[in-house]
Amino acid sequence: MRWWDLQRNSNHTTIVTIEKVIDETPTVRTLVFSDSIMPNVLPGQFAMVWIPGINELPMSVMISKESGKAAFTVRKHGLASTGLFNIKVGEKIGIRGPYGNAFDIKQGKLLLVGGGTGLVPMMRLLTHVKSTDDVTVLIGAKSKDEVFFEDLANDLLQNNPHNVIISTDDGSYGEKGFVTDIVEKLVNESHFDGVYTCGPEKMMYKTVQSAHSRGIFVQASLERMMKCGVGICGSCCVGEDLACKDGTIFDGNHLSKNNEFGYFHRNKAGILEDY
Amino acid sequence: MRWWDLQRNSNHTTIVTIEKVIDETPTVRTLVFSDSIMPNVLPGQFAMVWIPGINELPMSVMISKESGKAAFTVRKHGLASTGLFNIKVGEKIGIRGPYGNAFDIKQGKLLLVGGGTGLVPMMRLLTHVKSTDDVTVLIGAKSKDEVFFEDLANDLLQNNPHNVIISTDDGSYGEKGFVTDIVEKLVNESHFDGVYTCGPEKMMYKTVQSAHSRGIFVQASLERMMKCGVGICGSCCVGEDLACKDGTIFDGNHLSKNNEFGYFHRNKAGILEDY
Amino acid sequence: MEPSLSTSIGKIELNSPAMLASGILGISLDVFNRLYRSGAGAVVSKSLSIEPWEGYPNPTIFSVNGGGWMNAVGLSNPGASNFAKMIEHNQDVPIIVSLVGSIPEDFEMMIKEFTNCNVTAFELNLSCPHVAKVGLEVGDDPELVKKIVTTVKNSTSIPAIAKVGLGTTDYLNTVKIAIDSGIDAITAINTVRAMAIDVETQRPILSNKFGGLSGTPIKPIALRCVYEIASKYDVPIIGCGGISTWEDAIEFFLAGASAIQLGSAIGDNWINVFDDINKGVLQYMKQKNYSTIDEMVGLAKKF
Amino acid sequence: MEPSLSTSIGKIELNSPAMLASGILGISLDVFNRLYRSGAGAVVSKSLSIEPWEGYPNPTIFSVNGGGWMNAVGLSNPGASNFAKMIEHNQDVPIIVSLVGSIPEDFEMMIKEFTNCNVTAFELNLSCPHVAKVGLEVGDDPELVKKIVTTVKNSTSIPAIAKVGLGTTDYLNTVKIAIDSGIDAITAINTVRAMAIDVETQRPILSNKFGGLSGTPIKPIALRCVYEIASKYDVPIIGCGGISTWEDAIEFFLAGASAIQLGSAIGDNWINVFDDINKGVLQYMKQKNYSTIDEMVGLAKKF
Ligand SMILES: Cc1cc2nc3c(=O)[nH]c(=O)nc-3n(C[C@H](O)[C@H](O)[C@H](O)COP(=O)(O)OP(=O)(O)OC[C@H]3O[C@@H](n4cnc5c(N)ncnc54)[C@H](O)[C@@H]3O)c2cc1C
Ligand SMILES: Cc1cc2nc3c(=O)[nH]c(=O)nc-3n(C[C@H](O)[C@H](O)[C@H](O)COP(=O)(O)OP(=O)(O)OC[C@H]3O[C@@H](n4cnc5c(N)ncnc54)[C@H](O)[C@@H]3O)c2cc1C
Ligand SMILES: Cc1cc2nc3c(=O)[nH]c(=O)nc-3n(C[C@H](O)[C@H](O)[C@H](O)COP(=O)(O)O)c2cc1C
Ligand SMILES: Cc1cc2nc3c(=O)[nH]c(=O)nc-3n(C[C@H](O)[C@H](O)[C@H](O)COP(=O)(O)O)c2cc1C
Ligand code: FES
Ligand code: FES
Repeated sequence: MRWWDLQRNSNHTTIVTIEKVIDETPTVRTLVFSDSIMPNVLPGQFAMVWIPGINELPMSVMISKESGKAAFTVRKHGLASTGLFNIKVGEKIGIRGPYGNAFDIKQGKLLLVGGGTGLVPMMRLLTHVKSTDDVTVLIGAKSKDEVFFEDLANDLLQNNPHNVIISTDDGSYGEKGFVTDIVEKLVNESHFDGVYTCGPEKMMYKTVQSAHSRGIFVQASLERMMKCGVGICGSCCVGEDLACKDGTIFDGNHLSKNNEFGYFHRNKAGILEDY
Repeated sequence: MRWWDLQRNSNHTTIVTIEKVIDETPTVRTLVFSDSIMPNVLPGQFAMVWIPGINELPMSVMISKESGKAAFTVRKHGLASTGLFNIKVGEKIGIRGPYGNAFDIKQGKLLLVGGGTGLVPMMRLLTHVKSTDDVTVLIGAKSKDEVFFEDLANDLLQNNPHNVIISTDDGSYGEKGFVTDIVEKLVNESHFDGVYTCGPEKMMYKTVQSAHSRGIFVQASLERMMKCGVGICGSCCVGEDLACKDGTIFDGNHLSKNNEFGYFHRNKAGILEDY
Repeated sequence: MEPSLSTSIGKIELNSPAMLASGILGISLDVFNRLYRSGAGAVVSKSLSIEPWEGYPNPTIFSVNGGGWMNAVGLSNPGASNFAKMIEHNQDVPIIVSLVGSIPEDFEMMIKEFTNCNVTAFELNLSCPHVAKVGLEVGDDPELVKKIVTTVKNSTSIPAIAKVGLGTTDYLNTVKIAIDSGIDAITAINTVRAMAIDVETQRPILSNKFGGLSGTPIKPIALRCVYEIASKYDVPIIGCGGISTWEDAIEFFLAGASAIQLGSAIGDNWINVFDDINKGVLQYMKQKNYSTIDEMVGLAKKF
Repeated sequence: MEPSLSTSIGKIELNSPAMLASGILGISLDVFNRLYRSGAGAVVSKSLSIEPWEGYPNPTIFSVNGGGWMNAVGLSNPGASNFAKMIEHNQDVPIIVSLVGSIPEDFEMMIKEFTNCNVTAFELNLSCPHVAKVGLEVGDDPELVKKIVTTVKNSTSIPAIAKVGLGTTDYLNTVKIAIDSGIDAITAINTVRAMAIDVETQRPILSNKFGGLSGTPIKPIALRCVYEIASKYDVPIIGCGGISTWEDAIEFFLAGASAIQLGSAIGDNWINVFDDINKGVLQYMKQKNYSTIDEMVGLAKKF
């Protein structure tokens, strides 16, 4: 009897084939694949994604409209993410996971704040809200051509009282200004039962501050350098927490006591660097 | 997830403590112990028994009257079996298994032919007969003080039509003569639906011949040098069969085509020797 | 076209790449025939010595919690001459005769015994991790390896394979010396020296205390050895160590092995493992469009 | 009387025998504190070099089908001086600082960085199986081992531990040289050089191709090393390799280890593994009537 005959070893790479590539913006693509496990991960969970010959990266697991499928939505950035960005239909990548905990989804009036590919876990979160929830989605981007998932968010919320707000730094689309200013405004104006955020750390930091200081339940999904994804290598530590294992999702209460959140992260050598 | 957390690894030694020692004859003892698996093995199955510091031997798993307990009935012979024979109450031995296949128990008129510790699997077989079965047990021994399990057999069969026959080579108890002569007589006199035998190979060989030549279903449990018990080392081979894995129980049909059964066995070096 | 499972390890040609490893079920011709019918490309005998050996007292084999097997059988074997007599009438089965000895003359003498036998190859066991004076003590001695291989090559025209393992010297050096002395192929690897202690009785479980670890735990180690040998030398390789599925077999081909040996997998999955692996390999070959095993051998080396 | 979990490894005194192995979660003081609170007797840092190292690109770690982990992190670390700064304010945690280098002067320089730190011991990593020029290439060079240990012992009064592993020479020889050069204790063993190939893409999975195998597969190998060292030399030993349960811990004590290190078990069972092992060991000690760990150390050697 061998246990790996009974179930897939989630810490060993499984190869999947990219079946569809969707251009979201000039620098962001969604790669769709079939798999038995990834379509059903919890909102907030991620996978380690192997781009053979290039690198292996943590990626939030994106939803797909087709059942039995999941996706990754990647922004091309450095060598590794550009490698993934360039994967073509029919090519293979490796995946392991899912890893990390999930958002604790409250009921009532919810606020989701996402920036860039931080929107990925937000989209999956939207598939878990109750139809009675009143959901505000706040999408931040630098400029108009970096906005994506607006239609998807509206689509997923079609049966809910909802509001999808876009803000761009340069005002080329939606509201002008930093997304965190809008967060501050929103939480000032009305009570939220839950605030969820994923994106650039400074954005998350301010969002958590705005909500937590008002006693609103808030959760952020942290991004850190991740090598193993399973709590072995230590590269993802944030204070005494390991982002991959204790998180990636932490609530405001916990984060407010963490001295590194919002200020420091560690580089590939493990050296603390300012954000 | 580790599979050995889920179930006991039957190929790894588990330590048990001897709780009771029963003297069956001056050279045969039954050692009783508690265990979660051994009390429920199938009739014919054996265990590898580790006598720490001495050796590890194949032993048929003996029944115990107490639930949750099993036993080994050992005849002191060479170093290893004498080591086991000398184990005292409170001392520990290691067991792994159960190994081997089980008797295919027919219904109707059954004949069990056992010699020496070959009676052990016969006793467990008796616990599996239907109350409508008419069971004859034939116990062979050299002399009176080597007879054991007679009372036990009668006891186990108290609700069956039954007959327990003892034969001793020297006639000091029961019928005088070789057990195989009585077998020949019995199968001549009446029809049996199944014949089962375990004991000295010459005895089994003749018993199988007597029954098989008359078209009677017959099974014998073969003893061979066993080192691994699991089909790795090859030391237990009988022709193309591995006694530990394909057997120990074979039926007359199969055995009648085997050129080694009844004539040869292999010693510890693997050399064929005459019986 | 149907892909073919046949493979050549240098001059050795087999119908299937999966053979029985030495020491597993390897003492009887009837069993060899059965394994051959079950899909084994060849069978390697138990390692034979000049005199019969009883081996160590039991316990000699058990499975390790967490995977794999531990053994210290102590090279029990009927002796070369008894074994040779037994396989005299072998016609069908490709038998590879494994030999142990401590001096070149041992090997020479034993090879003579097989003059009238149908033997596919000799495998020189230079790597048993738990028997003194033969096995690793030999493999770890470069001069001795050289002499043994030279003697063997001078004694017979039948191909000779050196079986290496992890000892106290660099096994790659042993491989090099064997190649330089004319060896035809390398089998890598033998079991890895290991131990288990029973916490209840507080004593080593094996009667010999130390034994060899085999099965799934050593697969990644064996695979790297095959890859290292294939990357460094141009010699046919037989991969051995923890192989139990067709994926494992493919990994070893990709690393550079032209054939594989199965030992512990038989304890885990019994002898249908040959057929299972053959079927899986064929399926893979179809899917990847290979017609011969050879096309796959060493493909992972380019990375 | 309640048995005590405290143990001494030569001059090193710990409250619990189970420590964190090097390279596991070992880069942040906050995490060290957390592990200490979870029951670790000490934490060993990631192996530090003079300069910060980024390590190899991913994939660097994955689990092997069949058990255990494979890694080729490439000794990524923030560098000795950054690390020293980080632990300057350490008060509570027994920290063992692991060091890698290729010449004696490397170690001397790094040790100086820790002058103002509360360091329990230095562990010299002579055995990383997948980084050239440091690790095993050092451990396999007897002259270098001698010079490094001598230099370290001359540089500091803090105890020094040599971490050995299976390389291309006899690790027992490395142990002997380390002892003769004044080492205070031995950690055995590091990961075992290994490899995995993905059959779909036909390439080695680790970016570095070769890596180190850790976890349950190597436990029987590590245990025999501890037993071999304990049988041959009179030196305090820290057992490491595949330990994940209290039974494993006891096996290592019986074989001759005074303490143990846990690495892969944290990947398998997370950090409560320290507490689980401590509790199990205590339970065993009660049942067998031991009051100290020391009473168990090496008991299996008498067989
Ligand atoms: C839990 C998690 C989920 C993520 N989900 C997504 C997603 O859905 N889509 C997406 O595009 N990106 C996602 N990322 C970020 C992604 O993993 C990469 O960090 C990013 O794509 C840049 O990688 P690069 O190597 O191309 O850039 P590089 O130029 O090599 O590095 C740029 C910076 O990216 C960060 N980085 C690089 N490698 C890693 C790594 N292995 N782990 C974490 N950070 C790293 C470092 O801060 C580095 O300085 C996620 C990260 C985490 C931790
Ligand atoms: C499946 C099976 C069930 C058995 N059940 C019982 C039982 O219930 N009670 C009992 O007393 N005996 C049983 N035996 C026999 C027992 O295993 C020993 O063979 C016997 O006790 C003599 O062992 P020894 O080592 O003391 O004698 P030795 O003097 O060492 O050997 C005497 C002969 O016993 C045989 N023998 C020794 N070791 C082994 C071994 N490891 N495997 C098989 N045969 C061996 C050999 O033929 C040997 O020549 C069984 C054997 C087998 C194969
Ligand atoms: C019980 C047993 C006995 C073995 N005897 C021998 C032997 O006699 N000669 C030899 O070269 N290898 C011997 N080996 C080693 C195997 O041939 C093989 O190299 C090793 O088990 C690794 O392969 P595996 O993981 O498939 O078992 C033996 C292995 C086992 C488990
Ligand atoms: C991801 C990872 C990184 C490691 N890094 C180091 C290291 O930097 N220095 C070192 O001496 N050992 C290192 N090791 C080896 C471990 O300390 C330990 O010796 C080995 O993993 C065996 O123990 P285990 O089976 O409990 O994991 C590392 C192991 C792993 C899995
Ligand atoms: S990524 Fe390795 S511990 Fe989190
Ligand atoms: S006892 Fe080993 S194969 Fe049967």
